[in-house]
Amino acid sequence: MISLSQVSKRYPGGYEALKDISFTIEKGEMVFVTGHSGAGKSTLLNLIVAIEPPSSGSIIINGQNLSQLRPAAVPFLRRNFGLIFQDHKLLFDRSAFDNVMLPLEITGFDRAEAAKRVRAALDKVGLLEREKAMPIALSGGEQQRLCIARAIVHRPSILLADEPTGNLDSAYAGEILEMFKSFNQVGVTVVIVTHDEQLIERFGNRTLHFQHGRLAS
Amino acid sequence: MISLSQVSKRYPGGYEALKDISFTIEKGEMVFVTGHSGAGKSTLLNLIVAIEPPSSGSIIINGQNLSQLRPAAVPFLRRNFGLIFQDHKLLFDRSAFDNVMLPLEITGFDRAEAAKRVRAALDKVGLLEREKAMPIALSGGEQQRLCIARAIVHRPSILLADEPTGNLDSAYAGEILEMFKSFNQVGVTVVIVTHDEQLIERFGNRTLHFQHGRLAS
Amino acid sequence: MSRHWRTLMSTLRRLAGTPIATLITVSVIGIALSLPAGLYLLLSNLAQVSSSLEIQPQISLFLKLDAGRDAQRQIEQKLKSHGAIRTFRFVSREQALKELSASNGLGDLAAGLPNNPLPDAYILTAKGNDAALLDKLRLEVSQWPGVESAELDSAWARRLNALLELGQQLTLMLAVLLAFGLIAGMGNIIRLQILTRQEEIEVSKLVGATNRFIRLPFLYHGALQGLLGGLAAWGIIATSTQLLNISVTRLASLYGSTFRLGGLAMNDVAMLLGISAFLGWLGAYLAVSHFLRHFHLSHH
Amino acid sequence: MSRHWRTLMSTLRRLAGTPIATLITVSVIGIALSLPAGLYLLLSNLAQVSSSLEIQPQISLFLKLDAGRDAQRQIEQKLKSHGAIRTFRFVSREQALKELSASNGLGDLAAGLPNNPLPDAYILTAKGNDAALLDKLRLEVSQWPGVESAELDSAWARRLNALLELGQQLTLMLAVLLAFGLIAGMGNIIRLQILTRQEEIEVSKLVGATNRFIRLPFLYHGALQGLLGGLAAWGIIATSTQLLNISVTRLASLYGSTFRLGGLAMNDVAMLLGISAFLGWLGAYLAVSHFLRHFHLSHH
Ligand SMILES: Nc1ncnc2c1ncn2[C@@H]1O[C@H](COP(=O)(O)OP(=O)(O)OP(=O)(O)O)[C@@H](O)[C@H]1O
Ligand SMILES: Nc1ncnc2c1ncn2[C@@H]1O[C@H](COP(=O)(O)OP(=O)(O)OP(=O)(O)O)[C@@H](O)[C@H]1O
Ligand SMILES: [Mg+2]
Ligand SMILES: [Mg+2]
Repeated sequence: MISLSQVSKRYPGGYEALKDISFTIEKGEMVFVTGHSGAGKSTLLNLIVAIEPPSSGSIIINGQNLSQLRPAAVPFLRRNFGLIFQDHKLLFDRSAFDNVMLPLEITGFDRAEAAKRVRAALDKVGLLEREKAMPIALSGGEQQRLCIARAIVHRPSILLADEPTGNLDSAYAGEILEMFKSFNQVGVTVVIVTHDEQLIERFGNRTLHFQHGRLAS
Repeated sequence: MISLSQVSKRYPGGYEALKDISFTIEKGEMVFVTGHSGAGKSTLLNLIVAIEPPSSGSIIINGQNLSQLRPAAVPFLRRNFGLIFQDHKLLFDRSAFDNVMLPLEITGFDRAEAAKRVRAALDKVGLLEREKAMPIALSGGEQQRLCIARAIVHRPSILLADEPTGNLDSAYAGEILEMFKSFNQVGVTVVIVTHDEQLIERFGNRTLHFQHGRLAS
Repeated sequence: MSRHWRTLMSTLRRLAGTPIATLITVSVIGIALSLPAGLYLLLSNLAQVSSSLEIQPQISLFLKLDAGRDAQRQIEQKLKSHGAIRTFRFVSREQALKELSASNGLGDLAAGLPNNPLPDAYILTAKGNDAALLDKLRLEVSQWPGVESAELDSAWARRLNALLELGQQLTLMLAVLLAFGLIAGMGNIIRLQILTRQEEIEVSKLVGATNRFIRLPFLYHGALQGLLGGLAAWGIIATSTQLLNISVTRLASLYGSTFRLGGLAMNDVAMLLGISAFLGWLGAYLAVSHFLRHFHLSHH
Repeated sequence: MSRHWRTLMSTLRRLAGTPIATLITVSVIGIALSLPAGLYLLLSNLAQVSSSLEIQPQISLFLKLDAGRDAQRQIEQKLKSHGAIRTFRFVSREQALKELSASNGLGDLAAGLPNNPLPDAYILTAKGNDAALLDKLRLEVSQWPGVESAELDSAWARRLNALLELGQQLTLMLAVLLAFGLIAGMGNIIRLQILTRQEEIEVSKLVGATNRFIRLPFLYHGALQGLLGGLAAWGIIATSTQLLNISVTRLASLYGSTFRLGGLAMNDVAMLLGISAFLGWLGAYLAVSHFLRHFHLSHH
């Protein structure tokens, strides 16, 4: 499903954020990624969703080798993913509802059906009564939850979450992770970047631990 | 130093984010603020730095009643604060160095002296070698640390931090909080919003706990 | 289809949501458009005026003072049947004296003269404008019996040509300047509008939007903005024509004419609106495509 | 002071960092500026031409055919000492015949005439343009001994006036349109530039920047942009003048004149640059102030 072999990433400045990374995440697996600040966790996710190209090595997603992908095919690759960003990346000029609608809009989804799905996603993260609110009127944690709703609304086959609970109290963090687990149980591949050791211990899934760009075993 | 009496905040939509809040933080105190997502923690900080006006009640900072402050005096009030925002608020079109320089620039600080201070602040958060990097080239945790450097560079008398360690692993989080404590020991008033119960236990300072806009005792 | 409809609606809402900014942008585009369109209108009005004037070089054919009725009738016959002559007009000696005194502000010259010194004359225009041909014609007719001399008023023709050339050059210069200014200005406005919506583009790309999808709202925005600018230009031109007509009719009446400036015809208006919408669309297309080519998700 | 210097430098760097965008913006401003400035130049050239022409109404004073040398000398004496007459010019009957035939393309009329039918004449211009006054003067001189008649060529004057009025109206219309377009366009460009730097304003306010501080870089940006636009306008006008002069000198030579269009004088250029920099500054000031008044940190 997600397979990296001997992947390195050197940024234009010369800094090598990832060094010789190889691993495979099977379809339907749930994996944690940890590591200190600057270890290369977000870089890894950027490579997987083709935001950045690797400097060397090959990345295979759902059997497609990213380096052989035409630029025009990249959008369709991305529609397989549900992405939760470390910095939310919400649009501040449209309502919570419209933010969550975006991934359905770009695929030309039927409008009425889409609205139902958006409300279901907002309900899952506890923001149904805030659907008309603009993101600026949401608290930090609410914004993070909105970002989660947007990532799951189009029922992606792979969920990539970068610090999804960084701004959430432990009660909410637990709830959100339970939700991810339930997705995983219906076949979604889930990759969660976090520095919350407690959560990892509690769920006990496979963990990829990064240290200065290398995968520690 | 910071004194609120019977403060309420109702947002334009009609939602009451803070209800009848009264407390005083003395000069040189260090206080934690906790509460669930949406409890009103960030709203509280916004009121203190005059980003939002309260709907009722009075706020007194360093002996100045905010409701009696002329608009032209607000910038000078803000220079007393060091602010760490939940969403960083870095400027992506200038280097890490220039981001940290900003608070000194607006006061017309001597250039050479300012550069020294900026480097000292960057060193404190472990980003001295990244001074020329643009924020986009920094990891989430590095951005958070850059925001901390910007908040302390002008040696404010009050430090207000909104989830300063949300994106940091526990080792870094501990370091940053030790740093805040050392500021506090030289007389700086420190207010830290966090949902990390472990940290609060470890430091054992006074804690203001919010629940649905009310101060729980 | 429904996506197009929704995009159109949301673009309209976006324009209506910032009415002052929209008004300013639209009037800037309108002014920029109204200059070349107004120039075109003015030129087509001028062309109408000048086609009603004799702008062709003329040959003046002077008869001998003692040429009789017979000689004159023969000459007229020859003129009628001559293949190279387009029109001719007889000017009697009495008429010539009257025209002379009228056109020179010399008062009633005729009354003060003992006897009329001017000869009878024919004023000819030729088929074609070629200088060599005209000179050949002049020589030929000057040798007909009863003809004293034939003159080609080529000085006047050369002056008119030089003047027209100057006018054309000025027009061309203005048109080039304005066309460049218009395209650059529209592109610039849309470029800046894209910059203010950069995040929208970024997030859309992240969730899997194609370039087509991202481009659509900007194309609608550009085309709509252009169309509104075209409407503004129409309004500006219509108003200006009304205002100018006050002076023009006064001027025309001094020449005993009822001429007045014509407005834009309906198909001209359709063309103006079409061109302005297209220019807006094109500016948007160029600006978005340039942006998308140079925009990378990782480094802004 | 050092803050101003640094702001200037960073503004220059910002402009140089996006060379194509800067070039486009500057040329748009330059084109917009060059139109009124070019119009001004054209008008001042026209004024120079027309002041070298007799645009004042003239009175033609025809002497009796039998008026002797004495009568003529007396009339000349009276003209010299008359308080209401600005200039006068003697046209002998021979000269008049020559001018007539030349100006009408009638060939050497004089040679073909048995004897000259035209009288001697004086051409007068009066002090002042008032129609009633002119008519009074005409009546007075027509009654002097030796004078056959005096004619006022008022038709020509009225036509010229109507034409000039039309030109002025057109000019005014253009100037108003362009001035509005220029200010709105500059304000619009700066408004959009502010929107792209909204975060910078927000963060600056959060760390305690005053409005003065926030405004400064935008003012420099606007003024610098305006100045560059002014330089572009200067270039456009200089080039156009060069190009137009090719036709103009040809036209002038047909009239036996060595006239050519003058360029902008140094103080005109200084004025142009000053005005353009000021307009840029003003547009920036208005746009930033409007933005700051309506910008709240809490709701974007
Ligand atoms: N565009 C870039 N150009 C240069 N260096 C970069 C760029 N992006 C990231 N880096 C550097 O690469 C390293 C890894 O970054 P990354 O964002 O992957 O860290 P991370 O593991 O996600 O850390 P965090 O937990 O703080 O988010 C960091 O040192 C960062 O400064
Ligand atoms: N501008 C606004 N308009 C309307 N409602 C708002 C606005 N800002 C915040 N709120 C609401 O007020 C409540 C308190 O928000 P606040 O940002 O203070 O929460 P918080 O305690 O900081 O939460 P978190 O830990 O998630 O950051 C939330 O329910 C939020 O949706
Ligand atoms: Mg990261
Ligand atoms: Mg908050």
